[in-house]
Amino acid sequence: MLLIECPYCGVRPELEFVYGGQAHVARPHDPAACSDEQWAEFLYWRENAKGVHAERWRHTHGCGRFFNALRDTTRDQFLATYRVGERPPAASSREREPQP
Amino acid sequence: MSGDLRAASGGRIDRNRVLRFRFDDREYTGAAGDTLASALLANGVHLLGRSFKYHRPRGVLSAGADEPSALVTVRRDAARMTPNLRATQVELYEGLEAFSQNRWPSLELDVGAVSGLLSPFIPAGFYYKTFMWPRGAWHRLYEPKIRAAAGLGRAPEQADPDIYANRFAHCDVLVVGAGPAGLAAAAAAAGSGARVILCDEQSEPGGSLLAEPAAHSEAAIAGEPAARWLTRTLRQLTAHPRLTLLTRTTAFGYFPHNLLGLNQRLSDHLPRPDPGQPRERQWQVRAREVVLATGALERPLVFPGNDRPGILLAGAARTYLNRFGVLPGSRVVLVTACDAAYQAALDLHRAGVSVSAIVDVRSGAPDGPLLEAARLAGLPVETQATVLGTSGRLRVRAIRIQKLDSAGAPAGPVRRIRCDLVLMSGGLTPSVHLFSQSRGKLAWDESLAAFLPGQAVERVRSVGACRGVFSLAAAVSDGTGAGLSAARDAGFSVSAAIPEAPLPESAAAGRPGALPQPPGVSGEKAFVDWQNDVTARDLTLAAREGFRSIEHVKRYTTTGMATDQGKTSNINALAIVARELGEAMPRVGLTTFRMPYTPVSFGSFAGFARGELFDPVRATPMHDWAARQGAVFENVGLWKRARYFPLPGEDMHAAVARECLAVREHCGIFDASTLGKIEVAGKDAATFMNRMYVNAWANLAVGRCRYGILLRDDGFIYDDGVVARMAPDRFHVTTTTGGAAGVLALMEDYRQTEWPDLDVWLTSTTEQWAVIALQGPAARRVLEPLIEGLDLSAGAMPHMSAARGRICGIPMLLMRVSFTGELGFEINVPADFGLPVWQAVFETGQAHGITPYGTEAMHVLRADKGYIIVGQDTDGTVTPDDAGLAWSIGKGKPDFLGKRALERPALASPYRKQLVGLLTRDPQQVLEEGAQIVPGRHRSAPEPALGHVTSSYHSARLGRSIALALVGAGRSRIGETLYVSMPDGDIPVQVTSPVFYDPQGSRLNG
Amino acid sequence: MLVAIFDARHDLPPTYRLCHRDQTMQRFSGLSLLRRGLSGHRDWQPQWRKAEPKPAYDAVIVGGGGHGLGAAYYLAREHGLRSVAVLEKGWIGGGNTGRNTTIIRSNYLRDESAALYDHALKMWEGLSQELNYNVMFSPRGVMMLAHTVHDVQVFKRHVHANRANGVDNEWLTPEEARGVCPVLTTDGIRYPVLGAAFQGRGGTARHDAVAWGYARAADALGVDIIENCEVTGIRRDARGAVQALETSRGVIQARRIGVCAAGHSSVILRMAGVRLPLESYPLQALVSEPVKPIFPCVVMSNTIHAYISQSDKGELVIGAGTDAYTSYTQRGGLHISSHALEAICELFPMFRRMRMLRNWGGIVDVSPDRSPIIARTPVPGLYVNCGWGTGGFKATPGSAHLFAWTIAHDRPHPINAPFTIERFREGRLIDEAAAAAVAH
Amino acid sequence: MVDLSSARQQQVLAPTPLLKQLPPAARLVLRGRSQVLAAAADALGLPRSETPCRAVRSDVRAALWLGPDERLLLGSADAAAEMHGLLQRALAGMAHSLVDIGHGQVGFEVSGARAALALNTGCPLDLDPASFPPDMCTRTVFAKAQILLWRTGATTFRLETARSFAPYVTQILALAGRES
Repeated sequence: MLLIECPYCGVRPELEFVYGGQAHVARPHDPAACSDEQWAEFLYWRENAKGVHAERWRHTHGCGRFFNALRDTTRDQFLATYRVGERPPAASSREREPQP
Repeated sequence: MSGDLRAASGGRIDRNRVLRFRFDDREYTGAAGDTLASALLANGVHLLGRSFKYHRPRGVLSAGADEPSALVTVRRDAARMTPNLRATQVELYEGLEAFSQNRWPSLELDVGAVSGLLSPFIPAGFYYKTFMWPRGAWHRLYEPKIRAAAGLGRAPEQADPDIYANRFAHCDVLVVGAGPAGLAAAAAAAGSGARVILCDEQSEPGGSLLAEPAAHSEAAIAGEPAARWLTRTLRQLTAHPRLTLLTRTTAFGYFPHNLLGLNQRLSDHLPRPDPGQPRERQWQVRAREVVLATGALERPLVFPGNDRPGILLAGAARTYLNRFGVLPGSRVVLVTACDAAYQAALDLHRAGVSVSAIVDVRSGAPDGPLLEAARLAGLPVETQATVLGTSGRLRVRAIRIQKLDSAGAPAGPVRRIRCDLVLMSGGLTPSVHLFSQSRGKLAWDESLAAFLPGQAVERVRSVGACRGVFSLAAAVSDGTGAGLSAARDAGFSVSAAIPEAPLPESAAAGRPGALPQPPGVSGEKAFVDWQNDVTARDLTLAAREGFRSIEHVKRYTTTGMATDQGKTSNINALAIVARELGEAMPRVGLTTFRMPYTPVSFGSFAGFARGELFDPVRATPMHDWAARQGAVFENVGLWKRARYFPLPGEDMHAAVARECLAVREHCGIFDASTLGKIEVAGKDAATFMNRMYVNAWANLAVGRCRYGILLRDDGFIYDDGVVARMAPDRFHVTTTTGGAAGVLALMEDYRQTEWPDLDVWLTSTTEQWAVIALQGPAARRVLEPLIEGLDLSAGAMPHMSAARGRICGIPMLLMRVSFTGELGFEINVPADFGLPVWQAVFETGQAHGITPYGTEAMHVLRADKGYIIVGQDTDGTVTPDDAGLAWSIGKGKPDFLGKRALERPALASPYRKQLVGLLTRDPQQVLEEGAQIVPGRHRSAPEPALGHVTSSYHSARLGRSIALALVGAGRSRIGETLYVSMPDGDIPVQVTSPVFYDPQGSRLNG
Repeated sequence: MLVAIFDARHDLPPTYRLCHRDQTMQRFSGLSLLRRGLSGHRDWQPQWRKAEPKPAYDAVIVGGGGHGLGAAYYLAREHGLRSVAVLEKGWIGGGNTGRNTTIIRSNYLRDESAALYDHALKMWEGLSQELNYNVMFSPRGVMMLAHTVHDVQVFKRHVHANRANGVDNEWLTPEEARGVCPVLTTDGIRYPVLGAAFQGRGGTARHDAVAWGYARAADALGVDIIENCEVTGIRRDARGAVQALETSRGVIQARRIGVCAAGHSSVILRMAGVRLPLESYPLQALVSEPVKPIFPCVVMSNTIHAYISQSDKGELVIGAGTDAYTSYTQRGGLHISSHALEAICELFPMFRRMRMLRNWGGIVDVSPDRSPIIARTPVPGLYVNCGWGTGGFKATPGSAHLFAWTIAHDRPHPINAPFTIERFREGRLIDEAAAAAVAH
Repeated sequence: MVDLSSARQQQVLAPTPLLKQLPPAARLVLRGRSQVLAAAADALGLPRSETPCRAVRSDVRAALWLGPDERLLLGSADAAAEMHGLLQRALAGMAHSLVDIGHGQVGFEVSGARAALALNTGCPLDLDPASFPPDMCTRTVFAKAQILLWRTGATTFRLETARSFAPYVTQILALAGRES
């Protein structure tokens, strides 16, 4: 059970969160203009990064907000969490370990 | 028999509290403070069990969690049987009843021991090489025999009545292990003001200090005798209000982000536990800083015949003597590869046990204060020697030793020494289990011949023996330093100077691997893994057969895979394989340490989640009324829903038929409260709904309802439900019962992440409203007298309209909707008023034949009309057009969830499976749901089915069976005859429209 | 035991040619055990050579699990490829092959899936003899419990669909289910058991033996099994076709590369510029301490997430679910194991006093429709076998066999033809997830 | 007609020193942007606050921060209509969502020296006053239920849960309360 820092509520246990998959997979603005390949890409293709992964979480059993996180999938350590609409912090940002 | 092998005094037992207990149906006595193992040893019982594979007689090897051999079943009553407990950890209580395992007919005379005779032919992995003929015989012939021979104790056969508790906890510093280092760490951290949890697996804190003699101990901490230091430190610790000391509590797992799982055993040591209190409690502790003070385990020596009862680890013998006051033998031979074990011989000597020999197996000329003390005490020390074997059937009787020459090879005469106790020590292995579980790197230390904690990943420190700091004073200093620095790192100001961390010590390095044997002699088995009966020869065989990674060796030979998880065997196995391969030990690898440290009961993981508390039972406000009416309930998600309301003597079929007819002819009342309800509000609510649902919402008038369909962006139906527009900026959205949470989450996702600019908000009102569906031609007549301020006439309140009003004086949201095809209303009242309003409606309805109906009748009634149930008539691969619902899609909408996906080639194909009706020729024949539909009756080979039956019922109103089905290009087949394939023959069916009843909808609009 | 060891068919010589090629393999049998037992087991050969990488191979398989080793075996055995290597970054069988709960069944819903898994199941039935290695295939029956009316509908649909496809799967009443598994509790629990789908041909096998058996048999056909060899890059020629692999042990030329890297498939394929619709999740399993036989079959409950059987050694083998998030750490959360044990204790309340002995994690590569990909990739010469999610072990022989066929012919076998990457673009999903959310 | 007088007093459990059910309450969920939340606070006579996970209260009302755009407004049951009216007037013309969930949730008071310990049977949060001080409020989980937890005093918590989850939550709390 991970510890996750909600950008609104602070550090909380994973039990309060729902994982939301890869972050920054924007729904195309004009779906009708998409090819089948582009739509399939949006629906199904994911980075599945081994290493730093930008991903979405929702603090479902908390403030209810979706937010984004950078997590190292080889160690399950969070590097940063940030609000929807914000740009991911630079990859060089110092690693932070959540505190209970 | 009484405990005659008890020293006259000493130890931490209470000789005045005599406890009676039974082992294998014989009665014995022990003392308060004993373990089962110590009490049996005090009674001279060394034979405690039989080994897994060869059924060798086995005794006690250790005195703690590392015990591989002395496994017993403890029985409190028929439902409270616990197999495979280590006798070394079972605390004695009055009336304890224990049994040995894996033997028949008795422990002394075990027929299974015949497998020992076959041992030349059943080496490691033998089962991979045989039992293959004839084909299929493995499962029928060989496997049952192997399975019967395998396994240790018997699983309990009755439901466990005990309670298990759970607790989440947080602390600044968690200290695992209450030995000297852990106690010092906890005291230092608590003294700095930190919130500390200190846990230890034993019944009392003290760790290795408990094995020190209370009287004349050489052990001292800063000049203070160890026993006094322990008492004083404990007093100091228990005075700290922010320190929690947990005994009988094993830290079994180290999880990401400094979460540790602790298993606290609350009642297994009690003679008569309160059945209302938990047996165990699982703690999930989140710690800012962790200090591991988990100590070290003594390694056995690998020599022929090293497994007989009466052969113990040297440290264990000290524990039995000094902690439990037990004399484990009368003539002892100590075989050692390290200095520390000499203390065992000295202690036994002082207790009056005759020390026949100390056999030091190290090469070179060992020296040190303990060796000196042994010489001074006149104990016979044989250096540079090896052990060739032992004898004695159920108890060791003698040991054979031989000197080593300068090259380290056995040479010279063989000496046989009579004894009834052999102690051995191959050195100490630091317990790095939890550190390794935390994903910290382990570093091989050649001088210690051990893996030590290296680079940490979590916020964790190791102190004392678990990082190779064995000597008492150094371990205490190490603990103090770690406790202080942990408190500091957790944010507390630390005034005391943090002592420098001591370096690991190589004094206890010992000698991993097998003792040297004369060449060419194929003597007795030299065991590495006691419980799984893995010998040194098995390991060399595995290496010879090409298993070179230690993980392969482990899996091929099963070494280290017994219930002790290789605590005593892993390092010896690694050394033997490394030697065989000519590789350095760390090159061969180290097997991964896996959770749990010692076995943990399933019940403690399950906690209170059992029966009614396994999952929340969600009940509607009208649930108890339905129960009183004799309703049969079904589980739908977490909800309990009334499935049907049988009258006395009715089965489901009869009840459902009666309920259906009542709705069609009079009036039925149905509890629809479980449907999900979401308030979508804000000035952009209509825009939001337009983007989410396939339907057109902009043109829906206030006070009107529409059947909404929600797709996911893959184009398949996700949910459906009636949506009422309550205001220009407000929609009351209903969802399926099972889909409520998912729909809300999906909506929030798009609202927050795709369209954050929209002024729209969502609030679940599922539980705010009790929903009473009143359906049938008499519905309006039943309702009218109860309503204030609303005109229910068809003109004022047509089908698919909604209005606020009052019922029984209660504010209400009334929707005229129907899932039955009849005139119908859904009365939404605040939940607390659900039951009284329901009762009022029911009472008023008596004059109109009102009948409660359940979900089963609801399903039949909607199937009459061809209305789909999402999840039954759809399966996540059905589009609106497949379901015949293309009409619901808002024309000219630029976009909605799933719109683009519907244009993909496979989703636009005319050959897709489409929802149709099926009618059997025999009107009384009800098709089976899930049955496959095929085009022709006579088929030579299996061919792909055209589709399957999704819903099938006997329709009471139609007086015949009806079915819905998904059939390839189904709508183009209407009128055709197809076949439903059944094991006993195909059933011809006619493809029809899915609407069987009132296709014009005149009843609905009445 | 005596009877058991000295089984029939001693008549073959101790070594024999597995096929008409290359090397001889020490034959395993009761007699060979007996013979070598008398001489102290001194002359057993390594079960597979510790091969050093050669500069070039006709085909290279990346990934030394059951699927990869098996593919190499069938390439050599059935397609006559003379020069084949398997590259494994660690030790063979150390990934999901050695970490799963070994459930084998073929009662999948979709026609395509049923054909694929039943192809595998039929191969399991003769695999020990094929490989001369006892993989302990034990068709003790797999029972899938229905707890809700919806479950009943779904599983009955499976039963009917399977029968149409010639796959055995029968419906059991709760009483019949207890007859198969006497320790099962069907009533008085939060979600009573309303029935079960039962595949009698399903069962379990010994996972390590599958890897070792394929390795030994492939080795005997000349396949180089190269352990501790990590692939770090894929080289392509001017027209984009694969040319060579860069590895921790040097560059290895190969015109045909098959990737069987499970949770790491995305990582390997990305080296050739191919992206996959996969996500890798942690999956945990655990065993109890061993006890005498008490559990005769395999029981699965998808509704309350319990998967259990008893190993030949006596351990209760229990599958847990995946964690919610993608990860390559091979470990999951405590709450995931707890959830699995809650379900086990609910169905089998006598096991509450049983104790967890060992818990471990693997990395499973999950596709959007929970069906695998066994296909060519857009890169000529590069083939992939992935997306098995939580259920790949059961398919091992079939998957390996079809993958070898696909590599050898540069086109899919009819059975795996639907299992392409392109199906996700076209919307031709083989959706086992939507149908029943059946894992394992 | 029906007697509704007792409808709102239904108890799911008998009070114990640890746990008692609170009387029915007015509960409104207000969602909107900052200015809406501020205007609502003004209208209800509550201090404006955007501090996450904190409740503000007056003698008769309270506003609990549920999320950046979401407040739970509590009052006595008989003041529901009045609160609703005040807010509707104050928020007229401003985009917002105001939804009555007064019957959808049930409130409990968990109190006493063992309150935090009992809650930690199912709630994974650190309930030490340093981490969870008085006036802190948050949605969280209690075993398999979602709850809203508000520390109203040093050893007193208000726990709210959806009405159908109340028996589950209270049964587990009762079990925890019996632990010695």
